[in-house]
Amino acid sequence: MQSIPVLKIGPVLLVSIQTELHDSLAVNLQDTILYKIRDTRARAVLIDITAMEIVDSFIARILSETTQMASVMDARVVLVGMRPAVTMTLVDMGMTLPGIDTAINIEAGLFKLGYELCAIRQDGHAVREPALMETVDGQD
Amino acid sequence: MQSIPVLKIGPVLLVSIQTELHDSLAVNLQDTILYKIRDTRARAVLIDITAMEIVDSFIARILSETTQMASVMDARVVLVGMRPAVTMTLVDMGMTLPGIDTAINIEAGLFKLGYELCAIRQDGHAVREPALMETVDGQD
Amino acid sequence: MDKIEIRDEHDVVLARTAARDVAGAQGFSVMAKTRIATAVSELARNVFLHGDGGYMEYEVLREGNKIGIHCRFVDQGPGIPNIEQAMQDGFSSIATLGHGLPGARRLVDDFKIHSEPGRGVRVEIIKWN
Amino acid sequence: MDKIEIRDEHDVVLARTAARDVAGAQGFSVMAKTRIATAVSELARNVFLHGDGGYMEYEVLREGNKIGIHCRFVDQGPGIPNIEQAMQDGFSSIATLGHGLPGARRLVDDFKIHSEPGRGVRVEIIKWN
Ligand SMILES: Nc1ncnc2c1ncn2[C@@H]1O[C@H](COP(=O)(O)OP(=O)(O)O)[C@@H](O)[C@H]1O
Ligand SMILES: Nc1ncnc2c1ncn2[C@@H]1O[C@H](COP(=O)(O)OP(=O)(O)O)[C@@H](O)[C@H]1O
Repeated sequence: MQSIPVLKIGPVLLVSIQTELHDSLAVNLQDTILYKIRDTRARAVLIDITAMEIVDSFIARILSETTQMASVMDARVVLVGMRPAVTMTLVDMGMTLPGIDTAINIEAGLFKLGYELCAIRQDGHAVREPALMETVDGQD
Repeated sequence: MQSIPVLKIGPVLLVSIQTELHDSLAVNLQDTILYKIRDTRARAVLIDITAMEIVDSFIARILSETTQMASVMDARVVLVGMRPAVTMTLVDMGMTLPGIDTAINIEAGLFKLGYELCAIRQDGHAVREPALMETVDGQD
Repeated sequence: MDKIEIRDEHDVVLARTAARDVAGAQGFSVMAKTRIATAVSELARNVFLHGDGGYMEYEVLREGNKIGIHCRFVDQGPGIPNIEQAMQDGFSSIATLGHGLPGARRLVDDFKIHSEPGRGVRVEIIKWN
Repeated sequence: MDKIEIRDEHDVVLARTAARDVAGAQGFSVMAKTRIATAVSELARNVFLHGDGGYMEYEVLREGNKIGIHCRFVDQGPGIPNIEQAMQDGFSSIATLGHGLPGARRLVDDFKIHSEPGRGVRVEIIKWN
Protein backbone atom coordinates (compact mmCIF):
# COMPACT_ATOMS: atom_id res chain seq x y z
CA MET A 1 0.00 0.00 0.00
CA GLN A 2 1.14 3.50 -0.71
CA SER A 3 1.94 5.72 2.23
CA ILE A 4 2.78 9.36 2.77
CA PRO A 5 6.27 10.14 4.02
CA VAL A 6 6.77 12.10 7.21
CA LEU A 7 10.11 13.90 7.05
CA LYS A 8 11.92 15.04 10.16
CA ILE A 9 13.76 18.35 10.18
CA GLY A 10 15.11 18.75 13.67
CA PRO A 11 12.15 19.27 16.02
CA VAL A 12 9.73 19.68 13.10
CA LEU A 13 7.89 17.01 11.14
CA LEU A 14 7.09 17.83 7.54
CA VAL A 15 4.30 16.00 5.75
CA SER A 16 3.63 16.85 2.15
CA ILE A 17 0.48 15.23 0.81
CA GLN A 18 0.99 14.54 -2.86
CA THR A 19 -1.38 11.67 -3.57
CA GLU A 20 -5.16 11.49 -3.63
CA LEU A 21 -6.17 10.86 -0.03
CA HIS A 22 -8.67 8.04 0.12
CA ASP A 23 -10.26 7.53 3.50
CA SER A 24 -8.07 4.81 4.97
CA LEU A 25 -4.95 6.55 3.70
CA ALA A 26 -6.07 9.63 5.63
CA VAL A 27 -6.62 7.59 8.78
CA ASN A 28 -3.28 5.94 8.24
CA LEU A 29 -1.55 9.27 7.87
CA GLN A 30 -3.07 10.42 11.14
CA ASP A 31 -1.62 7.35 12.89
CA THR A 32 1.77 7.81 11.26
CA ILE A 33 1.98 11.44 12.33
CA LEU A 34 0.98 10.71 15.92
CA TYR A 35 3.40 7.78 16.27
CA LYS A 36 6.19 9.84 14.76
CA ILE A 37 5.50 12.69 17.19
CA ARG A 38 5.83 10.20 20.01
CA ASP A 39 8.93 8.48 18.63
CA THR A 40 10.84 11.62 17.75
CA ARG A 41 9.44 13.91 20.43
CA ALA A 42 8.72 16.41 17.68
CA ARG A 43 7.34 19.74 18.83
CA ALA A 44 5.77 20.85 15.61
CA VAL A 45 4.18 19.44 12.48
CA LEU A 46 3.78 21.08 9.09
CA ILE A 47 1.18 19.47 6.86
CA ASP A 48 1.60 20.71 3.31
CA ILE A 49 -1.63 20.41 1.30
CA THR A 50 -0.55 22.60 -1.62
CA ALA A 51 -1.18 19.70 -3.99
CA MET A 52 -4.68 18.90 -2.69
CA GLU A 53 -7.45 20.09 -4.97
CA ILE A 54 -10.27 18.56 -2.93
CA VAL A 55 -10.69 18.54 0.84
CA ASP A 56 -14.08 17.16 1.80
CA SER A 57 -15.68 16.91 5.24
CA PHE A 58 -14.04 13.57 5.98
CA ILE A 59 -10.51 14.77 5.22
CA ALA A 60 -11.15 18.06 7.03
CA ARG A 61 -12.25 16.13 10.10
CA ILE A 62 -9.15 13.92 10.04
CA LEU A 63 -6.89 16.99 9.74
CA SER A 64 -8.70 18.70 12.56
CA GLU A 65 -8.55 15.60 14.79
CA THR A 66 -4.88 15.15 14.07
CA THR A 67 -4.25 18.72 15.17
CA GLN A 68 -6.14 18.19 18.40
CA MET A 69 -4.42 14.91 19.21
CA ALA A 70 -1.02 16.36 18.43
CA SER A 71 -1.76 19.23 20.75
CA VAL A 72 -2.48 16.73 23.54
CA MET A 73 1.03 15.39 22.82
CA ASP A 74 2.36 18.91 23.10
CA ALA A 75 3.05 19.33 19.40
CA ARG A 76 1.61 22.12 17.29
CA VAL A 77 0.26 21.55 13.80
CA VAL A 78 0.17 24.11 11.03
CA LEU A 79 -1.60 23.42 7.75
CA VAL A 80 0.30 24.85 4.86
CA GLY A 81 -0.73 25.75 1.32
CA MET A 82 -4.51 25.36 1.47
CA ARG A 83 -5.84 26.59 -1.87
CA PRO A 84 -8.28 29.49 -1.76
CA ALA A 85 -10.94 27.43 -3.56
CA VAL A 86 -10.60 24.70 -0.93
CA THR A 87 -10.91 27.18 1.91
CA MET A 88 -14.01 28.75 0.36
CA THR A 89 -15.61 25.38 -0.31
CA LEU A 90 -15.18 24.34 3.31
CA VAL A 91 -16.70 27.65 4.42
CA ASP A 92 -19.61 27.13 1.99
CA MET A 93 -20.23 23.73 3.50
CA GLY A 94 -20.44 25.25 6.93
CA MET A 95 -17.29 23.48 8.07
CA THR A 96 -14.98 25.24 10.40
CA LEU A 97 -11.67 23.64 11.19
CA PRO A 98 -11.56 23.97 14.95
CA GLY A 99 -8.10 24.65 16.27
CA ILE A 100 -6.41 24.55 12.90
CA ASP A 101 -3.66 27.04 12.16
CA THR A 102 -2.84 27.76 8.56
CA ALA A 103 0.00 29.40 6.66
CA ILE A 104 0.61 30.24 3.05
CA ASN A 105 3.76 28.18 2.55
CA ILE A 106 6.33 26.08 4.39
CA GLU A 107 8.50 29.02 5.48
CA ALA A 108 5.51 30.94 6.80
CA GLY A 109 4.37 27.79 8.59
CA LEU A 110 7.77 27.30 10.21
CA PHE A 111 7.69 30.92 11.29
CA LYS A 112 4.26 30.46 12.88
CA LEU A 113 5.61 27.45 14.73
CA GLY A 114 8.44 29.59 16.07
CA TYR A 115 11.17 28.28 13.80
CA GLU A 116 13.17 29.74 11.02
CA LEU A 117 15.83 28.50 8.66
CA CYS A 118 18.99 30.41 9.49
CA ALA A 119 22.31 30.73 7.76
CA ILE A 120 25.20 29.62 9.98
CA ARG A 121 27.92 32.25 10.33
CA GLN A 122 31.62 31.53 10.35
CA ASP A 123 31.73 32.10 14.13
CA GLY A 124 29.13 29.38 14.59
CA HIS A 125 26.26 31.72 15.35
CA ALA A 126 23.03 31.51 13.48
CA VAL A 127 21.82 34.55 11.60
CA ARG A 128 18.45 35.21 10.12
CA GLU A 129 18.53 34.74 6.40
CA PRO A 130 17.18 37.73 4.47
CA ALA A 131 16.48 35.55 1.43
CA LEU A 132 14.06 33.68 3.59
CA MET A 133 12.17 36.66 4.87
CA GLU A 134 11.42 37.76 1.34
CA THR A 135 9.68 34.55 0.54
CA VAL A 136 7.45 34.42 3.59
CA ASP A 137 4.80 36.49 1.91
CA GLY A 138 5.68 35.42 -1.59
CA GLN A 139 4.24 32.81 -3.86
CA ASP A 140 5.57 29.30 -3.91
CA MET B 1 2.25 10.67 -14.96
CA GLN B 2 3.56 10.60 -11.44
CA SER B 3 6.09 13.19 -10.43
CA ILE B 4 8.28 13.90 -7.45
CA PRO B 5 7.51 17.05 -5.46
CA VAL B 6 10.18 19.66 -4.92
CA LEU B 7 9.42 21.56 -1.71
CA LYS B 8 10.80 24.99 -1.04
CA ILE B 9 11.93 25.97 2.45
CA GLY B 10 13.30 29.46 2.16
CA PRO B 11 16.48 29.30 0.08
CA VAL B 12 16.56 25.50 0.20
CA LEU B 13 14.80 23.02 -2.07
CA LEU B 14 13.89 19.70 -0.51
CA VAL B 15 13.29 16.68 -2.71
CA SER B 16 12.31 13.44 -1.06
CA ILE B 17 12.29 10.51 -3.47
CA GLN B 18 9.63 8.08 -2.34
CA THR B 19 8.72 6.22 -5.51
CA GLU B 20 10.65 3.75 -7.64
CA LEU B 21 12.68 5.90 -10.00
CA HIS B 22 12.33 4.60 -13.53
CA ASP B 23 14.64 6.21 -16.04
CA SER B 24 12.45 8.92 -17.48
CA LEU B 25 11.19 9.84 -14.03
CA ALA B 26 14.80 10.37 -13.01
CA VAL B 27 15.46 12.55 -16.06
CA ASN B 28 12.26 14.41 -15.32
CA LEU B 29 13.29 15.01 -11.73
CA GLN B 30 16.58 16.44 -12.90
CA ASP B 31 14.72 18.92 -15.11
CA THR B 32 12.29 19.82 -12.35
CA ILE B 33 15.09 20.52 -9.89
CA LEU B 34 17.05 22.66 -12.33
CA TYR B 35 14.00 24.70 -13.39
CA LYS B 36 13.01 25.18 -9.77
CA ILE B 37 16.51 26.39 -8.89
CA ARG B 38 16.20 28.94 -11.68
CA ASP B 39 12.65 30.01 -10.82
CA THR B 40 13.16 30.34 -7.07
CA ARG B 41 16.83 31.32 -7.10
CA ALA B 42 17.41 28.59 -4.54
CA ARG B 43 20.93 28.33 -3.18
CA ALA B 44 20.82 24.78 -1.96
CA VAL B 45 19.12 21.46 -2.70
CA LEU B 46 18.62 18.52 -0.40
CA ILE B 47 17.85 15.27 -2.16
CA ASP B 48 16.54 12.74 0.35
CA ILE B 49 17.07 9.16 -0.86
CA THR B 50 16.36 7.46 2.48
CA ALA B 51 13.58 5.45 0.84
CA MET B 52 15.68 4.26 -2.11
CA GLU B 53 16.79 0.65 -1.83
CA ILE B 54 18.41 0.51 -5.26
CA VAL B 55 20.62 3.12 -6.92
CA ASP B 56 22.09 1.77 -10.12
CA SER B 57 24.62 3.39 -12.45
CA PHE B 58 21.93 5.23 -14.40
CA ILE B 59 20.38 6.83 -11.33
CA ALA B 60 23.80 7.58 -9.86
CA ARG B 61 24.78 9.33 -13.06
CA ILE B 62 21.62 11.45 -13.05
CA LEU B 63 22.18 12.44 -9.43
CA SER B 64 25.77 13.31 -10.15
CA GLU B 65 24.89 15.32 -13.26
CA THR B 66 22.18 17.17 -11.37
CA THR B 67 24.72 18.16 -8.75
CA GLN B 68 27.12 19.44 -11.37
CA MET B 69 24.49 21.39 -13.25
CA ALA B 70 23.13 22.89 -10.02
CA SER B 71 26.62 23.98 -9.14
CA VAL B 72 26.87 25.83 -12.46
CA MET B 73 23.70 27.61 -11.35
CA ASP B 74 25.38 28.45 -8.06
CA ALA B 75 23.33 26.04 -5.97
CA ARG B 76 24.82 23.30 -3.84
CA VAL B 77 23.34 19.81 -3.68
CA VAL B 78 23.59 17.45 -0.72
CA LEU B 79 22.40 13.86 -0.98
CA VAL B 80 20.75 12.78 2.23
CA GLY B 81 20.06 9.35 3.70
CA MET B 82 21.94 7.07 1.30
CA ARG B 83 21.71 3.59 2.77
CA PRO B 84 25.01 1.89 3.64
CA ALA B 85 24.21 -1.04 1.34
CA VAL B 86 23.61 1.38 -1.53
CA THR B 87 26.90 3.17 -0.88
CA MET B 88 28.80 -0.11 -0.76
CA THR B 89 27.14 -1.42 -3.91
CA LEU B 90 28.14 1.70 -5.84
CA VAL B 91 31.71 1.34 -4.56
CA ASP B 92 31.70 -2.36 -5.58
CA MET B 93 30.63 -1.36 -9.05
CA GLY B 94 33.51 1.02 -9.31
CA MET B 95 31.24 4.02 -9.41
CA THR B 96 32.34 7.15 -7.73
CA LEU B 97 29.90 9.99 -7.47
CA PRO B 98 32.02 12.90 -8.57
CA GLY B 99 31.27 16.07 -6.70
CA ILE B 100 28.47 14.61 -4.60
CA ASP B 101 28.20 15.64 -0.97
CA THR B 102 26.29 13.37 1.37
CA ALA B 103 24.80 13.63 4.83
CA ILE B 104 23.09 11.20 7.16
CA ASN B 105 19.76 12.99 7.44
CA ILE B 106 17.97 16.20 6.54
CA GLU B 107 19.25 18.23 9.50
CA ALA B 108 22.83 17.17 8.88
CA GLY B 109 22.36 18.02 5.22
CA LEU B 110 21.02 21.47 6.04
CA PHE B 111 23.97 21.99 8.33
CA LYS B 112 26.41 21.02 5.59
CA LEU B 113 24.71 23.54 3.32
CA GLY B 114 25.23 26.22 5.94
CA TYR B 115 21.68 26.33 7.26
CA GLU B 116 20.05 25.40 10.47
CA LEU B 117 16.55 25.43 11.83
CA CYS B 118 16.47 27.96 14.64
CA ALA B 119 13.93 28.78 17.29
CA ILE B 120 12.79 32.40 17.12
CA ARG B 121 13.15 34.21 20.43
CA GLN B 122 10.68 36.70 21.85
CA ASP B 123 12.97 39.58 20.91
CA GLY B 124 12.87 38.46 17.30
CA HIS B 125 16.36 37.02 17.27
CA ALA B 126 17.03 33.52 16.11
CA VAL B 127 18.70 31.10 18.48
CA ARG B 128 20.22 27.75 17.74
CA GLU B 129 17.90 25.00 18.81
CA PRO B 130 19.54 22.43 21.08
CA ALA B 131 16.91 19.83 20.21
CA LEU B 132 18.18 20.03 16.71
CA MET B 133 21.83 19.48 17.48
CA GLU B 134 21.00 16.26 19.30
CA THR B 135 19.43 14.78 16.25
CA VAL B 136 22.17 15.62 13.80
CA ASP B 137 24.03 12.44 14.64
CA GLY B 138 20.94 10.44 15.55
CA GLN B 139 18.94 7.96 13.58
CA ASP B 140 15.92 9.00 11.67
CA MET C 1 -24.44 9.08 -19.06
CA ASP C 2 -21.11 7.81 -17.79
CA LYS C 3 -21.25 5.53 -14.80
CA ILE C 4 -18.90 4.80 -11.91
CA GLU C 5 -19.56 1.93 -9.52
CA ILE C 6 -19.04 2.92 -5.90
CA ARG C 7 -18.15 0.11 -3.53
CA ASP C 8 -15.22 1.43 -1.55
CA GLU C 9 -13.13 4.44 -0.67
CA HIS C 10 -11.07 4.11 -3.83
CA ASP C 11 -14.24 4.54 -5.87
CA VAL C 12 -14.94 7.73 -3.93
CA VAL C 13 -11.60 9.04 -5.21
CA LEU C 14 -12.46 7.90 -8.74
CA ALA C 15 -15.83 9.65 -8.57
CA ARG C 16 -14.48 12.95 -7.33
CA THR C 17 -11.52 13.03 -9.71
CA ALA C 18 -13.90 12.22 -12.58
CA ALA C 19 -16.07 15.18 -11.55
CA ARG C 20 -13.01 17.40 -11.24
CA ASP C 21 -11.69 16.35 -14.64
CA VAL C 22 -15.00 16.76 -16.43
CA ALA C 23 -15.45 20.19 -14.87
CA GLY C 24 -11.89 21.08 -15.85
CA ALA C 25 -12.38 19.85 -19.41
CA GLN C 26 -15.61 21.88 -19.71
CA GLY C 27 -13.81 25.04 -18.67
CA PHE C 28 -15.37 25.38 -15.23
CA SER C 29 -13.86 28.03 -12.97
CA VAL C 30 -11.56 26.74 -10.23
CA MET C 31 -14.22 27.56 -7.64
CA ALA C 32 -17.03 25.76 -9.49
CA LYS C 33 -14.78 22.80 -10.19
CA THR C 34 -13.73 22.51 -6.56
CA ARG C 35 -17.33 22.80 -5.37
CA ILE C 36 -18.75 20.10 -7.66
CA ALA C 37 -15.84 17.72 -7.00
CA THR C 38 -16.21 18.18 -3.25
CA ALA C 39 -19.98 17.63 -3.37
CA VAL C 40 -19.42 14.46 -5.39
CA SER C 41 -16.88 13.26 -2.81
CA GLU C 42 -19.43 13.69 0.00
CA LEU C 43 -22.26 11.97 -1.83
CA ALA C 44 -20.12 9.14 -3.18
CA ARG C 45 -18.85 8.46 0.32
CA ASN C 46 -22.41 8.25 1.61
CA VAL C 47 -23.21 5.69 -1.10
CA PHE C 48 -20.54 3.31 0.11
CA LEU C 49 -20.62 4.21 3.82
CA HIS C 50 -24.34 4.40 4.46
CA GLY C 51 -25.89 2.92 1.31
CA ASP C 52 -24.00 -0.41 1.05
CA GLY C 53 -22.54 0.68 -2.30
CA GLY C 54 -24.13 1.74 -5.56
CA TYR C 55 -23.13 3.96 -8.42
CA MET C 56 -22.81 7.48 -9.74
CA GLU C 57 -23.94 8.51 -13.22
CA TYR C 58 -22.94 11.83 -14.68
CA GLU C 59 -23.33 13.90 -17.81
CA VAL C 60 -22.57 17.34 -19.17
CA LEU C 61 -25.57 19.68 -19.60
CA ARG C 62 -25.83 22.55 -22.09
CA GLU C 63 -28.50 25.24 -21.95
CA GLY C 64 -27.77 28.06 -24.36
CA ASN C 65 -24.35 29.29 -23.34
CA LYS C 66 -24.49 27.65 -19.92
CA ILE C 67 -22.56 24.49 -19.22
CA GLY C 68 -23.35 22.29 -16.28
CA ILE C 69 -22.69 18.89 -14.79
CA HIS C 70 -25.46 16.58 -13.65
CA CYS C 71 -24.72 13.69 -11.28
CA ARG C 72 -27.00 10.99 -9.96
CA PHE C 73 -26.12 8.83 -6.97
CA VAL C 74 -28.03 5.61 -6.50
CA ASP C 75 -27.80 2.93 -3.83
CA GLN C 76 -30.00 0.06 -2.62
CA GLY C 77 -29.10 0.46 1.06
CA PRO C 78 -31.35 0.95 4.08
CA GLY C 79 -32.48 4.40 2.96
CA ILE C 80 -32.94 7.47 5.12
CA PRO C 81 -35.95 7.31 7.46
CA ASN C 82 -36.00 11.03 8.19
CA ILE C 83 -34.59 13.12 5.34
CA GLU C 84 -35.28 16.44 6.99
CA GLN C 85 -33.18 15.42 9.95
CA ALA C 86 -30.40 13.97 7.79
CA MET C 87 -30.19 17.26 5.88
CA GLN C 88 -29.43 19.18 9.07
CA ASP C 89 -25.93 20.41 9.83
CA GLY C 90 -24.30 18.17 12.34
CA PHE C 91 -26.74 15.29 12.13
CA SER C 92 -24.92 11.99 11.76
CA SER C 93 -25.94 8.42 12.57
CA ILE C 94 -22.28 7.43 12.88
CA ALA C 95 -21.01 10.19 15.13
CA THR C 96 -19.03 11.90 12.39
CA LEU C 97 -19.47 15.51 11.39
CA GLY C 98 -22.78 15.26 9.60
CA HIS C 99 -21.79 17.94 7.14
CA GLY C 100 -21.93 15.75 4.06
CA LEU C 101 -25.54 16.09 2.90
CA PRO C 102 -26.19 19.70 3.93
CA GLY C 103 -22.70 20.70 2.82
CA ALA C 104 -23.09 19.12 -0.61
CA ARG C 105 -26.45 20.86 -1.03
CA ARG C 106 -24.85 24.25 -0.46
CA LEU C 107 -22.15 23.56 -3.04
CA VAL C 108 -24.45 22.92 -5.98
CA ASP C 109 -27.22 24.74 -7.83
CA ASP C 110 -29.76 21.98 -7.74
CA PHE C 111 -30.11 19.23 -5.16
CA LYS C 112 -32.79 16.53 -5.01
CA ILE C 113 -32.86 13.66 -2.58
CA HIS C 114 -35.32 10.81 -2.58
CA SER C 115 -35.45 7.79 -0.32
CA GLU C 116 -37.84 4.98 0.46
CA PRO C 117 -37.00 3.07 3.62
CA GLY C 118 -35.45 -0.26 2.70
CA ARG C 119 -35.08 0.76 -0.93
CA GLY C 120 -32.07 2.98 -0.84
CA VAL C 121 -31.34 6.58 -1.63
CA ARG C 122 -31.19 8.55 -4.84
CA VAL C 123 -29.56 11.97 -4.97
CA GLU C 124 -29.40 14.21 -8.04
CA ILE C 125 -27.28 17.33 -8.25
CA ILE C 126 -26.60 19.92 -10.92
CA LYS C 127 -23.78 22.41 -10.90
CA TRP C 128 -23.59 25.20 -13.50
CA ASN C 129 -20.31 26.87 -14.26
CA MET D 1 11.64 -20.25 -13.90
CA ASP D 2 9.66 -17.05 -13.60
CA LYS D 3 9.82 -14.69 -16.52
CA ILE D 4 9.57 -10.92 -16.91
CA GLU D 5 9.32 -9.30 -20.33
CA ILE D 6 11.58 -6.29 -20.67
CA ARG D 7 10.51 -3.70 -23.22
CA ASP D 8 10.80 -0.40 -21.41
CA GLU D 9 12.04 1.40 -18.34
CA HIS D 10 9.03 0.33 -16.30
CA ASP D 11 9.99 -3.28 -16.90
CA VAL D 12 13.46 -2.48 -15.58
CA VAL D 13 11.80 -1.40 -12.34
CA LEU D 14 9.68 -4.58 -12.34
CA ALA D 15 12.76 -6.73 -12.86
CA ARG D 16 14.81 -5.16 -10.10
CA THR D 17 11.98 -5.07 -7.57
CA ALA D 18 11.25 -8.74 -8.37
CA ALA D 19 14.91 -9.55 -7.67
CA ARG D 20 14.82 -7.52 -4.48
CA ASP D 21 11.64 -9.19 -3.28
CA VAL D 22 12.79 -12.72 -4.06
CA ALA D 23 16.08 -12.04 -2.28
CA GLY D 24 14.19 -10.58 0.66
CA ALA D 25 11.78 -13.53 0.82
CA GLN D 26 14.72 -15.96 0.74
CA GLY D 27 16.33 -14.26 3.71
CA PHE D 28 19.21 -12.64 1.81
CA SER D 29 21.27 -10.13 3.78
CA VAL D 30 20.59 -6.48 3.00
CA MET D 31 23.95 -6.27 1.23
CA ALA D 32 23.38 -9.36 -0.94
CA LYS D 33 19.84 -8.23 -1.73
CA THR D 34 20.98 -4.76 -2.74
CA ARG D 35 23.78 -6.19 -4.89
CA ILE D 36 21.62 -8.64 -6.84
CA ALA D 37 18.82 -6.11 -7.33
CA THR D 38 21.29 -3.52 -8.60
CA ALA D 39 22.95 -6.00 -10.97
CA VAL D 40 19.51 -6.94 -12.32
CA SER D 41 18.70 -3.27 -12.84
CA GLU D 42 21.86 -2.80 -14.94
CA LEU D 43 21.35 -5.89 -17.06
CA ALA D 44 17.63 -5.35 -17.56
CA ARG D 45 18.33 -1.80 -18.72
CA ASN D 46 20.84 -3.09 -21.26
CA VAL D 47 18.20 -5.50 -22.61
CA PHE D 48 15.81 -2.67 -23.43
CA LEU D 49 18.38 0.03 -24.20
CA HIS D 50 20.90 -1.88 -26.28
CA GLY D 51 19.13 -5.17 -27.05
CA ASP D 52 15.82 -3.95 -28.47
CA GLY D 53 13.94 -5.64 -25.63
CA GLY D 54 13.81 -9.21 -24.44
CA TYR D 55 13.18 -10.92 -21.12
CA MET D 56 14.60 -11.97 -17.78
CA GLU D 57 14.08 -15.42 -16.31
CA TYR D 58 14.90 -16.13 -12.70
CA GLU D 59 14.83 -18.91 -10.15
CA VAL D 60 15.93 -19.71 -6.63
CA LEU D 61 18.87 -22.12 -6.29
CA ARG D 62 19.58 -24.39 -3.31
CA GLU D 63 22.87 -26.19 -2.73
CA GLY D 64 23.05 -27.75 0.69
CA ASN D 65 22.46 -24.86 3.05
CA LYS D 66 23.27 -22.25 0.45
CA ILE D 67 20.53 -20.24 -1.19
CA GLY D 68 21.08 -18.33 -4.38
CA ILE D 69 19.28 -16.54 -7.17
CA HIS D 70 19.91 -17.28 -10.81
CA CYS D 71 18.87 -14.79 -13.50
CA ARG D 72 19.09 -15.07 -17.25
CA PHE D 73 18.75 -12.05 -19.56
CA VAL D 74 17.97 -12.71 -23.19
CA ASP D 75 17.52 -10.33 -26.09
CA GLN D 76 17.51 -10.61 -29.90
CA GLY D 77 19.17 -7.27 -30.50
CA PRO D 78 22.32 -6.43 -32.49
CA GLY D 79 24.59 -8.26 -30.06
CA ILE D 80 27.97 -7.09 -28.80
CA PRO D 81 30.74 -7.24 -31.39
CA ASN D 82 33.58 -6.98 -28.86
CA ILE D 83 32.66 -8.39 -25.47
CA GLU D 84 36.05 -7.83 -23.91
CA GLN D 85 35.80 -4.14 -24.70
CA ALA D 86 32.19 -3.89 -23.50
CA MET D 87 33.18 -5.44 -20.17
CA GLN D 88 35.68 -2.67 -19.52
CA ASP D 89 34.95 0.06 -17.02
CA GLY D 90 33.91 3.18 -18.80
CA PHE D 91 33.28 1.66 -22.21
CA SER D 92 29.96 2.76 -23.62
CA SER D 93 28.65 2.98 -27.14
CA ILE D 94 26.13 5.63 -26.09
CA ALA D 95 28.39 7.99 -24.16
CA THR D 96 26.98 7.04 -20.77
CA LEU D 97 29.03 5.73 -17.89
CA GLY D 98 29.76 2.27 -19.17
CA HIS D 99 29.67 0.83 -15.67
CA GLY D 100 26.70 -1.46 -16.24
CA LEU D 101 28.31 -4.66 -17.46
CA PRO D 102 31.56 -4.56 -15.47
CA GLY D 103 29.67 -3.25 -12.42
CA ALA D 104 27.08 -6.00 -12.55
CA ARG D 105 29.85 -8.60 -12.87
CA ARG D 106 31.46 -7.38 -9.64
CA LEU D 107 28.17 -7.56 -7.75
CA VAL D 108 27.46 -11.24 -8.37
CA ASP D 109 29.22 -14.56 -7.77
CA ASP D 110 28.88 -15.92 -11.24
CA PHE D 111 28.64 -13.98 -14.48
CA LYS D 112 28.46 -15.39 -18.01
CA ILE D 113 27.89 -13.38 -21.14
CA HIS D 114 27.41 -14.73 -24.61
CA SER D 115 26.71 -12.90 -27.82
CA GLU D 116 26.63 -13.63 -31.50
CA PRO D 117 26.59 -10.54 -33.70
CA GLY D 118 23.09 -10.02 -35.07
CA ARG D 119 21.63 -12.65 -32.75
CA GLY D 120 21.44 -10.79 -29.48
CA VAL D 121 22.99 -11.17 -26.05
CA ARG D 122 22.48 -13.68 -23.27
CA VAL D 123 23.74 -12.95 -19.75
CA GLU D 124 23.49 -15.35 -16.82
CA ILE D 125 24.23 -14.38 -13.25
CA ILE D 126 24.13 -16.17 -9.92
CA LYS D 127 24.19 -14.52 -6.53
CA TRP D 128 24.53 -16.58 -3.36
CA ASN D 129 23.40 -15.16 -0.05
N1 LIG E 1 -26.95 6.94 1.02
C1 LIG E 1 -27.41 6.90 2.28
N2 LIG E 1 -28.08 5.80 2.76
C2 LIG E 1 -28.51 5.76 4.04
N3 LIG E 1 -28.33 6.76 4.92
C3 LIG E 1 -27.69 7.87 4.53
C4 LIG E 1 -27.18 8.01 3.20
N4 LIG E 1 -26.59 9.22 3.11
C5 LIG E 1 -26.70 9.81 4.30
N5 LIG E 1 -27.38 9.02 5.18
C6 LIG E 1 -27.73 9.33 6.57
O1 LIG E 1 -27.70 10.72 6.76
C7 LIG E 1 -26.79 11.06 7.82
C8 LIG E 1 -26.12 12.38 7.53
O2 LIG E 1 -25.25 12.24 6.40
P1 LIG E 1 -24.08 13.27 6.16
O3 LIG E 1 -24.66 14.64 6.29
O4 LIG E 1 -23.43 12.92 4.88
O5 LIG E 1 -23.11 13.06 7.40
P2 LIG E 1 -22.18 11.82 7.85
O6 LIG E 1 -21.95 10.95 6.64
O7 LIG E 1 -20.94 12.49 8.36
O8 LIG E 1 -22.92 11.10 8.93
C9 LIG E 1 -25.84 9.90 7.90
O9 LIG E 1 -25.26 9.78 9.18
C10 LIG E 1 -26.75 8.73 7.57
O10 LIG E 1 -27.48 8.33 8.70
N1 LIG F 1 22.16 -6.36 -24.43
C1 LIG F 1 23.05 -5.68 -25.19
N2 LIG F 1 22.95 -5.68 -26.54
C2 LIG F 1 23.84 -4.99 -27.30
N3 LIG F 1 24.85 -4.26 -26.80
C3 LIG F 1 25.02 -4.23 -25.45
C4 LIG F 1 24.13 -4.93 -24.59
N4 LIG F 1 24.54 -4.72 -23.31
C5 LIG F 1 25.62 -3.91 -23.38
N5 LIG F 1 25.92 -3.61 -24.67
C6 LIG F 1 27.05 -2.79 -25.16
O1 LIG F 1 28.03 -2.73 -24.15
C7 LIG F 1 28.31 -1.37 -23.82
C8 LIG F 1 28.66 -1.25 -22.35
O2 LIG F 1 27.49 -1.55 -21.57
P1 LIG F 1 27.40 -1.05 -20.07
O3 LIG F 1 28.66 -1.44 -19.37
O4 LIG F 1 26.14 -1.59 -19.49
O5 LIG F 1 27.39 0.52 -20.18
P2 LIG F 1 26.31 1.56 -20.78
O6 LIG F 1 24.99 0.84 -20.85
O7 LIG F 1 26.31 2.70 -19.80
O8 LIG F 1 26.83 1.97 -22.13
C9 LIG F 1 27.09 -0.61 -24.23
O9 LIG F 1 27.35 0.74 -24.48
C10 LIG F 1 26.66 -1.36 -25.48
O10 LIG F 1 27.39 -0.95 -26.59
